[in-house]
Amino acid sequence: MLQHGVTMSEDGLIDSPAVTFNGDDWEIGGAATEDAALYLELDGWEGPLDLLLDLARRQKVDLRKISILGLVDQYLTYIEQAEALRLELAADYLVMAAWLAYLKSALLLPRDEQADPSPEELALRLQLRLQRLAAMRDASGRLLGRDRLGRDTWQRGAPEGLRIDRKNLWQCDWFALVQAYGQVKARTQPVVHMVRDRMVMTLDSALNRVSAMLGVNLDWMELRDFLPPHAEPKLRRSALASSFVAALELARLGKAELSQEQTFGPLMLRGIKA
Amino acid sequence: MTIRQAQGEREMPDDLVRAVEATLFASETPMSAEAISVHLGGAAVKGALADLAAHYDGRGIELVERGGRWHFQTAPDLAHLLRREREEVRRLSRAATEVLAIVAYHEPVSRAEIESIRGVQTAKGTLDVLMEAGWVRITGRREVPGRPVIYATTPDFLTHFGLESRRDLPGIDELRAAGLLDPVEDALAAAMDVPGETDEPENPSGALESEDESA
Amino acid sequence: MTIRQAQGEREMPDDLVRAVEATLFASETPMSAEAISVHLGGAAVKGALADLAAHYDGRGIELVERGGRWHFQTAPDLAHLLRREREEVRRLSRAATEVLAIVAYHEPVSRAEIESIRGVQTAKGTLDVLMEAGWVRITGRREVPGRPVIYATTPDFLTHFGLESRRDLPGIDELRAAGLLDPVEDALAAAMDVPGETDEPENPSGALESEDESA
Repeated sequence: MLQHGVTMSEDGLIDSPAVTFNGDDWEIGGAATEDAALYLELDGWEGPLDLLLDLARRQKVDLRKISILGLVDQYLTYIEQAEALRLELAADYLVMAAWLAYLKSALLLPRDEQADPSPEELALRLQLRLQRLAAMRDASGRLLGRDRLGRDTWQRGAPEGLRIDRKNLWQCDWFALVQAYGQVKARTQPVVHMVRDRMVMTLDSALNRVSAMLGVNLDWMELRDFLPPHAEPKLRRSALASSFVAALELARLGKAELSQEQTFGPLMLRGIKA
Repeated sequence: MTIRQAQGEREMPDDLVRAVEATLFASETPMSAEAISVHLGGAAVKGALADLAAHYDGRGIELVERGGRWHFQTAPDLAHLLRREREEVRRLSRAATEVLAIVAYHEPVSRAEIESIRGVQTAKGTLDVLMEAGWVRITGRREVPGRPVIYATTPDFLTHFGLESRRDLPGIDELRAAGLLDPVEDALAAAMDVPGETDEPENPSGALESEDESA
Repeated sequence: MTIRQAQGEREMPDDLVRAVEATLFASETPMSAEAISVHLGGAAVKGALADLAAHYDGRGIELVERGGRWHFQTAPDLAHLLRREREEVRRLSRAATEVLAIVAYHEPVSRAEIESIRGVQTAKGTLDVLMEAGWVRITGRREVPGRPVIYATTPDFLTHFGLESRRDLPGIDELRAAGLLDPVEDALAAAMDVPGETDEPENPSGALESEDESA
């Protein structure tokens, strides 16, 4: 019954990661790797170790003095009964049964020097695991038996609760206030639009200047020569525009002639004797 | 019913008092003496309630009767512990400062009037902030169609800004003398040595209203 | 039946004690001394907590510390009076109870370690139930191949089960002394008096490796 094809820890207990089953001669309820299959409880036991622990406790001796052989027999008997009743056994119960059968035979046979680990060590390992499971089972019982909040003790039924409200402490000073008002007023004053210091030559002054210069010189002159010679560029642009308009005006009045030989070429201007 | 006597000098409550104490503590609602009694299997609880009320008198918790029903509550003088306020210092935004200034100079003033003076729409939240700060309050309604709410400053406003009265606010002439009435564009241009272009305030049509500053 | 002490002899709590009492009384959750201190503007509260715990000892309400956090609760011996309508505790399956105990006594512990103790696979849902209850949380990963997640209990676990700290876990000292919290491999090595082979925890193929080690 020994199954070497089965991956399992040396004490036959299922370790994580999940045991994989190669043997297909075992009837397993559902897929072997499903938790559900491993959870199939056998009359309320959670897995073979749990069943073993229960059987061990029926021996009513300290787990440290448990008879492993006796335990193995009880377990195997139990499994046989279950099979006789055609109960569908979860795979891990069968794995355990196989392993225990092996352990039993090893323990009964004359000591084989080669066996490593020895059957005694395997038995001890099983015993240690049972002790640990038993310890946790007892501990969980004692834990659940404590005075539990909501079952044995209660917190206040209707606590007022503590709340921390954030409160803003606004800051602003006198200067910021006054300055803000000044800016509002300044921004929204009905705008008397003062054009400050704009470098311009008015049409009137250009008319005066151009007609005065035409009176002195009767030769063709380029319009640019009528501009103030040392003016800033901004003023020059303004003067050029004003002088051009002045030249057109003087030509309209018959006081000047205009000549331009090519597009964008120099605009020539000459006075006409009245 | 066993009476636990004092270990040492402490007054030790008897089991009934303890039971009443625990029952009221755990209850989600105030309980009448009758209800407590029923809960405790018919015991007479009035004496225990009186004992407990006396015991808790002066502690951080007290046992009170309201309309015939008893409950524990935090002592009223410690109620401030239940709702603590954490203060955070925050600077007033530029918009809020402007609105505050307008209220101060023109009060009482409606929101529409504030907006026309600022030349910018004023978010409701801005006035809320000023009211939260305790500097502005609603003083009534203007008797015009729509009866708009009108705002004014509070005594806290004067205190915070160190003013005896609103008359202490500098007048328009003083503002001008201080250069505070120079158009922002000019001030900016002067500062940056860039002629001309600056960002106009959002509302180009706002400039008109400032004439009616009759306040 | 009533013990009415003379008013003059009553111990009267000072303001700090009253404030701590009121704060814990009003709080919806257990509070650490630090949290109480912060709430009360930085006062040193340890002394007040000790005073209060002593004052309430033996009353129907008690002040307890659980995992460093304090709360008031009804005295456990009054459970039978209060239980009636209020069973608020969720029922744990046997598997969940066992897993919880293993986490509590062995923490931090991986799922594989839990399973090796129980000898069965642990359904994912079992740990989820414990985490949803707020009693177990993931604390990190073990720095071994696969970096498995490791689990530990929470302060709420201590609060729920009435434990001041994990040291109060029932029987933990005895279990530790008996080596029952040590891995099987360690115990095996100790029992067989074979030093040095304790480094391979739960290795399914351990028998093979021990041969290799001689190489």
